[in-house]
Amino acid sequence: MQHLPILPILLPMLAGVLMLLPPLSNSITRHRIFAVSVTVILVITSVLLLLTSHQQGTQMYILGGWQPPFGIALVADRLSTMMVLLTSVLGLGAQLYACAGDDNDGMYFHPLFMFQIMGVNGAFLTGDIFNLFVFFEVLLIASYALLIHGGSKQKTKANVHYVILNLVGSSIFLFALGILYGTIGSLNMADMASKVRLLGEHEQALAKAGGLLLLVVFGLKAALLPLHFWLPKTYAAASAPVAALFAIMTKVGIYSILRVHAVIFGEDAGALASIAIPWLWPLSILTLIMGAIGVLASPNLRLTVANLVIVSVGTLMIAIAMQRESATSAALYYMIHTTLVTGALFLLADLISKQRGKAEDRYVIARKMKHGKVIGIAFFIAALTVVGMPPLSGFVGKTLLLQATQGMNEIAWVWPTILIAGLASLVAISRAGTTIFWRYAGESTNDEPIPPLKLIAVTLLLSASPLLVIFGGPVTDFTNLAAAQLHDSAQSIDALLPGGIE
Amino acid sequence: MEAVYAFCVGILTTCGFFLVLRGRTFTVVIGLTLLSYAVNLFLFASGRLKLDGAAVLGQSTDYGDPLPQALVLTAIVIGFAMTAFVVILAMRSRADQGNDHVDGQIPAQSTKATASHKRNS
Amino acid sequence: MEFWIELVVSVFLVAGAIFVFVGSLGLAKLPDFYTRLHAPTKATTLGMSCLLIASMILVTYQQGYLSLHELLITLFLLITAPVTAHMLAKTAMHHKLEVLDKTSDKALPQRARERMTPQ
Amino acid sequence: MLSIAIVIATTLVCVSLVLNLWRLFIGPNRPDRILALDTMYINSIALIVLFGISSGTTLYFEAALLIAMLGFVSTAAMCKYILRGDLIE
Amino acid sequence: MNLLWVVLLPLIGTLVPLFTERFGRSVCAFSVAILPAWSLALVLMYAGDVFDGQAIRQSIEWIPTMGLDLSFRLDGLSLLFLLLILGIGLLVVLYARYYLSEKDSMGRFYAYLILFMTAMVGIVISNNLIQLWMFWELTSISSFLLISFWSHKSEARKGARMALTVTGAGGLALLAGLLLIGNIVGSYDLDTVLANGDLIRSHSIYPVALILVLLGAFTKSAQFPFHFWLPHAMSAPTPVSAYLHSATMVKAGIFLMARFYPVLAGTDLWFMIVSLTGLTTLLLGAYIALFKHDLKGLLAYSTISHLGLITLLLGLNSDLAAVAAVFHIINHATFKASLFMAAGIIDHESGSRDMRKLNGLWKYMPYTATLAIVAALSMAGVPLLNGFLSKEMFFAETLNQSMLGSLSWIVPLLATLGAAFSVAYSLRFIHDVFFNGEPIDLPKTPKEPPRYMKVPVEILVALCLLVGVFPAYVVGDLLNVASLAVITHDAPTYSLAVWHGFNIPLFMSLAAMVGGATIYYNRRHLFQFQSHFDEADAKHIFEGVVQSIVNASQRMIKTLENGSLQRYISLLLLFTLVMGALPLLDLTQNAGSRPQIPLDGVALTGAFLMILSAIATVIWHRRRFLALIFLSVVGLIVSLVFAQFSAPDLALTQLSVEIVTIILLLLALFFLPQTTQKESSPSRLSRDLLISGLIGCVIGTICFAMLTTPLSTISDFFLANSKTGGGGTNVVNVILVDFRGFDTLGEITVLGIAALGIFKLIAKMRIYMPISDDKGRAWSNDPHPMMLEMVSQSLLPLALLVSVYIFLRGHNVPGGGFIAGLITSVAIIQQYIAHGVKWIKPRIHIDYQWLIAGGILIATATGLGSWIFDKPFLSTWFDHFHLPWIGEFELASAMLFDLGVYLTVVGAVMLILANLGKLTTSERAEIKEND
Amino acid sequence: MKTKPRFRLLPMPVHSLLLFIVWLLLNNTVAPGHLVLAAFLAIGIPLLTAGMQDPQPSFRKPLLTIRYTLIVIGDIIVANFEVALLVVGPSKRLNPAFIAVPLNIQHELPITILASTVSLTPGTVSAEISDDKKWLYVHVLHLTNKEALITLIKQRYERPLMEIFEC
Ligand code: NA
Ligand code: NA
Repeated sequence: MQHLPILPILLPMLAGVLMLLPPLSNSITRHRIFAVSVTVILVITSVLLLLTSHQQGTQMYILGGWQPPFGIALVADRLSTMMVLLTSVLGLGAQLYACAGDDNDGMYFHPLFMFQIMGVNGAFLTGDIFNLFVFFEVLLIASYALLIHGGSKQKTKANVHYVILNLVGSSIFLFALGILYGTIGSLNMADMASKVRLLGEHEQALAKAGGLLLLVVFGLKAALLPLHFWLPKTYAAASAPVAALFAIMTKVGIYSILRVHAVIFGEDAGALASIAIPWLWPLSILTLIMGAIGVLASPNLRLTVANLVIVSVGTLMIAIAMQRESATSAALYYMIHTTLVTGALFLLADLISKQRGKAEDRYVIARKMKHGKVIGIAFFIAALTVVGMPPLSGFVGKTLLLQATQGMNEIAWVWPTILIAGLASLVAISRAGTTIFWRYAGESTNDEPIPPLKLIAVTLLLSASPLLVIFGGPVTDFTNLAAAQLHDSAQSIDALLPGGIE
Repeated sequence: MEAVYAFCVGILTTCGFFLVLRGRTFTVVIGLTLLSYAVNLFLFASGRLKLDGAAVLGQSTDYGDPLPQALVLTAIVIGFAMTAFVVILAMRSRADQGNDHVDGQIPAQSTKATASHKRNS
Repeated sequence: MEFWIELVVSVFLVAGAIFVFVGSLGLAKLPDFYTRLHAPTKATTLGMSCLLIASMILVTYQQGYLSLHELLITLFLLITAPVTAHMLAKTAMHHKLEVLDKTSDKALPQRARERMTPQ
Repeated sequence: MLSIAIVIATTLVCVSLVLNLWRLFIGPNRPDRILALDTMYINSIALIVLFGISSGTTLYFEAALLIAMLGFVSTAAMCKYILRGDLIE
Repeated sequence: MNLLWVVLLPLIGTLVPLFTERFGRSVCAFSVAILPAWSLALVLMYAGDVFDGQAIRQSIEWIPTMGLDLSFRLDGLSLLFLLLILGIGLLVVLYARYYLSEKDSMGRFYAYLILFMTAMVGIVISNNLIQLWMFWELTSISSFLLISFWSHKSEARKGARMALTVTGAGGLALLAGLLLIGNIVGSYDLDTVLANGDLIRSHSIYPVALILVLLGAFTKSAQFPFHFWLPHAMSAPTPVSAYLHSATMVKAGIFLMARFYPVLAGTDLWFMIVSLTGLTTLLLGAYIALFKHDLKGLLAYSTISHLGLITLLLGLNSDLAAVAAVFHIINHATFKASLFMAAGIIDHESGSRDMRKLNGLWKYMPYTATLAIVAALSMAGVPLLNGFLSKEMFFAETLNQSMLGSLSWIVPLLATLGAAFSVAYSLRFIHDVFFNGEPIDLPKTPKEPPRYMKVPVEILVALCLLVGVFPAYVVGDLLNVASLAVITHDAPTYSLAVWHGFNIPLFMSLAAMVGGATIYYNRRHLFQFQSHFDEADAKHIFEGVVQSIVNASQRMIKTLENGSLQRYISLLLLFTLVMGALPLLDLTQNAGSRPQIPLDGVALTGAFLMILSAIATVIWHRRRFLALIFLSVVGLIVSLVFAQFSAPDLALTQLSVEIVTIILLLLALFFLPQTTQKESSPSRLSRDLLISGLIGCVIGTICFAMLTTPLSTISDFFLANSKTGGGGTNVVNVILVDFRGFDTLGEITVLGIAALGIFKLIAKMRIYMPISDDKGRAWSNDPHPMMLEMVSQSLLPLALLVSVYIFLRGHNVPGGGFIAGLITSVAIIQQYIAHGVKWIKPRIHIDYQWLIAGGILIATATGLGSWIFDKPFLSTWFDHFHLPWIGEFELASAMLFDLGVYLTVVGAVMLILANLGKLTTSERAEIKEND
Repeated sequence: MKTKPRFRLLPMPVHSLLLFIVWLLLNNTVAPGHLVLAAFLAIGIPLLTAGMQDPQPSFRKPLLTIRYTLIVIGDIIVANFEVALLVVGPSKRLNPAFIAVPLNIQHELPITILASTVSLTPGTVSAEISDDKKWLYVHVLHLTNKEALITLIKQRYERPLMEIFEC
């Protein structure tokens, strides 16, 4: 059990590697069985890790036995373990869906999928900022490769934009890391947090530039305005299971902002406290607005969902900008909800596409869907969740967030934006749903049944929504504690430097 | 020395970003490569410059900071992997779209711009 | 350091550097590609050899053991330089680069280009 | 004396490098430029060897060896590119 | 938790019809009724306590963080509404059994209907603001499903969407309002809120909260100007209309105002907004209703008008008015539900709802006609019917207000006018349908409906009569307790009697009757007058507005997200520039206190070469091969820089990566255009130059500031522990394979994944292979120059030897697995270049994919090995051994790790380059993918 | 022509020797440990790469080989001085030329060695070898006597090579 914190990284990695070797390498069936088993184990591991860190406190994993701040340490606190569990569950859903056939549209789907999960989990767990960069690259390169899975002009085109932008982003990441190491002299995030408040004036200005450049980098990953342009087309072009998995990608950016700007440049960082916040406020609100406009403008379901991702990014960023425990807690709840439901929606969009012939998922009149009822019910649930209608999870997340704003001056901006964006989503989604499911000309020609695996996958992801409401009490208790842990610098810094330095 | 070093980093950054802003995949790749040079030099600089101080024990008395070197090494390798991918992606894009513009199509204005250039020259 | 050793090393160093320089000078000033091709391929081999010999002597003297590994670089250069020159000449002929007017038998490169016999 | 020799040698090599760059700039043809680049590789070896001598360390020997090996590959590849377009066929 | 069951039973009931549908329509309808009836029984069990003046409360904690509890409260107001919702609901269930045709999915219909019932029940018994809101939104959702029940009809879809949008928007406003109230009070518990009326009314945020809550109420209750959605919701099946628009959905808004009456009412603001809105709605609805030819349209606007009436009453800030409002809620529910049902019967039996076609139905369905006429007379406010009683009270209250100061006399006048119109449209309903000649072109010959379809109407009409004649006995108690819940203290004396003597309200009633009759008699003139106005169809306007918003969004997105990567990058860079530059403004001077290294000639030359080459790359970037050459110069200088500043490992790595990159770029360039056309305008070029130049300045400045600032880092630890803890003297290498081995593991994984991804890219590639170079020259006829072949062959063993050398020494002096791997790869690539794929294929039998996987596996396994010794992942082990004659040597687990690195690098580079090379040959990677 | 014998353990003996020496050179040592390692690599690497070698005539005359090497080294030194003077001097004096040297050796490796030798020695660069391997095209920096040069190349370099490779 002592090795539990590293398993969410090692398991998918080894699984990915083993699938490249015989006897697994040449059979898609073996890939499927193996990959799904590993992901199930991963989910179990993540649950165990979450429980361990929840009950026994933050778990540190000191790689190579080199104590922080010198070596690399994994930090499994409530926040990171929650994100890991979220990734695993989302991964399982996407993977099950893929196993119904999409994984065979190209090579290496399952290994790449595993590597992607490895990268994401690594980014969540690491306590070292350069290691964070490395895991960013792991998840990025895997996403580049996954994005072209299935192959089409659109995919190639979207990938060119996605890859180039992210390469520029990675360069900026390295510039920022150079600055931070060059001023703070350390890479362990807890250690950096403890040192950043002691910097001299000269170093402060530099470190500030470094911190703000990181905001650019993470903002790009998170799709924060004006760096969000890549997202809609990229997500819309990706094959369904990949797009579903990508739902976690923006969250990595958000998570990193949370880690870096709430811990290193948190409220206790002296002159460098909260450097990103003045920027986050307007940008997050604008992101939300942009996302809502995008949702209204989308001509097909995939783009709608992609723009809903931007909406969720804006919402989450607003919560982060608030810099208070209640807001962070709300953000965490919202993050679980939005990740799973957008994942499910990407899968649904694909199911719908495949039922409607040439019309795919565009909002135009088409032939009647053969399995409209089943898909319709799933879509209805997902739609309610995503626009924040009760009794599903969206409303809890949104309400928590609105509640967290109370007493702040920004309420005058935040509430209208969030509420109106919600209305825009409602309008767009209701138009989308009524057109797709209720407007048709002629009967279905498609007799292909929906693979049960695909329905299971969608159900798995969607079931999170009611569960999050029914067990809203325990879940919010957990997110409250996670947020408290994150905002408590004594816990998140000093506790992670055993023996301390100096 | 530091000033010259920083100046070079600045120039490389400028050239890299300028090329990244161009419209053709290959040029962008060249720009990214230049940029990665700038990045690596910059990251290396975070350990400060040191002459005759290779971080090999017993070879000198005053060592340079080995950590940024290790970081740069990692960055170089990752950069190489990324460059490799983007180069092939550029080829794939050309194969799929029939042109090598980053947007997959040659924008209408630019053909006009070319025409006007031709007329001018 | 013993004067003689220092002297020998210095001579080798300067000689080597001069050859290196001459190679590059030839590259810069000779009139056509084929003539330019001669300069670096030759001068640099000897130039490099001199420098490496200087290094060998010096290291051997300073470290107290026979240091011959510099020979390896020379070996590599000697093996590869002619191929490089050959490949470059091929490209030049392939591109039908202009040959200095007074070159005799200007027709030969055309034959060589196609790897045919001279007539 | 040695230090003077090193300075002279280094200067000559540096001038050589600048001359190479000159050729690189003026070309006029691709083979000229490849040739200039190849010469630059070799002059860099010279520079590294001189650098090793002046700083009294053998740590840079491998760098010189590597340039010798890899520079050749690079030049050969470029020539092959001009001749056949396709490097690996 | 019995109150929970009041909600839970119908909620479970939602699923019942889905299962019982198959057993036939009657069974289905009956089974559907069971659970709501049970729920109603539960409510009635509590009725006694409620009539005693108690409010019953029950609650379970749910999500404490958001103040959401499962919390129920049964007081008079709730009781009244529950009786209406469940009672009328059950009648509607019965009615719908006969209304729905065989084609309609009965299970689905009942499921939606009961879901809706659940939502309404939830609203009225919630004792928690957020819970209340949950159920509130649930009514919007379920009504959306009900309205769009016939989803194949365009107007059903549009009507449903409109209702959803308007009520949804109102719901969001309500949420905000409720949250504000909760924030003022510090609790979302309704009891607490209701006990803090003064606190709320005196709070500075009260106006905002009030307006938000009222927005919710007004949209739901179709108050002007949000009334437009209601008539379009009539595309729902008539049972739905009967239910939603008489007793439930639209009353939810009224309920909300009544519920919050104790905390929100009583201020001038409340008075102004609520009463004026009510008055306007009352008049507007009554007026428009007269002109509707559709039966349900008439009833819909009538509903709007009556809702306006109730709103107006609630707005008057008087206890008696509130009582009147509550009373009218009951009355309206009964007569309007029966009218809708009657309209449904007419529609069902005659096939039309158009009053221009429907004439003289008295002859065909006298019984139904009688029921409908009684209900319509109640709507008109004719004495001895319940509508008369509450209208009397209403008239009395209009006289008893001073809302418009000295102009207040207008209000009773307008009220009378509204009532007159109400009489007129009621008359029209009676005369135009049941008399007025013979039917015109009806699809069916009208007849009486099935027996049990009339039962619900009978019951409701009977209620109208009973209440109308014996008000005090029938509803007196209920009205009392309900009013108590609204005004929170005992109601002032009022008299529920048919006859109050000759007074002004009676006169007003008479005036309304006469006026109404006159209006109806002269309707032709009015119709003619009205026909001058184009009838604005709210549906079209609404759809038009939504469409134009969508169009505007699309234009905006198209302009912003124009698909130009260059724009996206520019934005990214501008953002970067701002982020990087602003902090520098705080920097008073660039140079820090760290002593600088003096400049020397070599460095200057290097800088000169690097800068010029970089600029040359830019200048000649359109001539791609040339750019590539200059790029390699820059790369070469960069490695020299690393060498100069004491980083031999970096120099080696940079060099080897450089070469492989160049080869890769050359391989790719073959398939790409050799030159780029001039396509950027000068202004564009200067803009880009400005952006990149500024960023260059920022980065350069930061770099200089950083270089000149003293720094102490964690690196002393590495220097101190490299030999003793990591077993190597090359600290950089020890960091890579030991201190930060995890980074390296990630790094080789990246490399491996990149290779897989590239293989994926290549496998599907359809490439265009130029037959001549960019100048049109045919390719040389010598694919494999002999000299190159010979020399490459002989160099291979030598190169491998060198890579072994570099590999083995890495831990102690510059070198290591990565560089060794690259050297090996380059040596093999050189063979590919020299000999071609055909020659290599039979000679190398390595699956590069396995090499990658094996490499990563070895490296990981090395890390896992430490688990055996109960140490964390990647803990290294090393020891020195002594063998006789051979001497001392060191073995370290780090070397195994490095071997993994080596294999991965070779595998990855070869997988990429070899497969790329093979593209043009018959050996190209098998296309396993379906294109 | 005789292709070299295929020993199972030592497929490329010359290479093995070279590798053994080079390893020791690289490490600047003759320590026993390195001798073992060198031997191991000298055997191991050729075993790995033997497949990657085209069959070639093998060296027969080690002494002759050494002599040939020394001659070439001497010529390289001389050549460099000559060329240096030509380069430094005015370009007008140059008298460049292309010549075609007829070849007698027909095997790839010896031809390669010959061509390399020509390139490394006085004022000549091997530009191309004809497809039938019967002509070596050489560019001469400063040609004074064409026939003499051809004879020189054939006598001084080609003949010893033919002897060495016995072909
Ligand atoms: Na090829
Ligand atoms: Na009529």
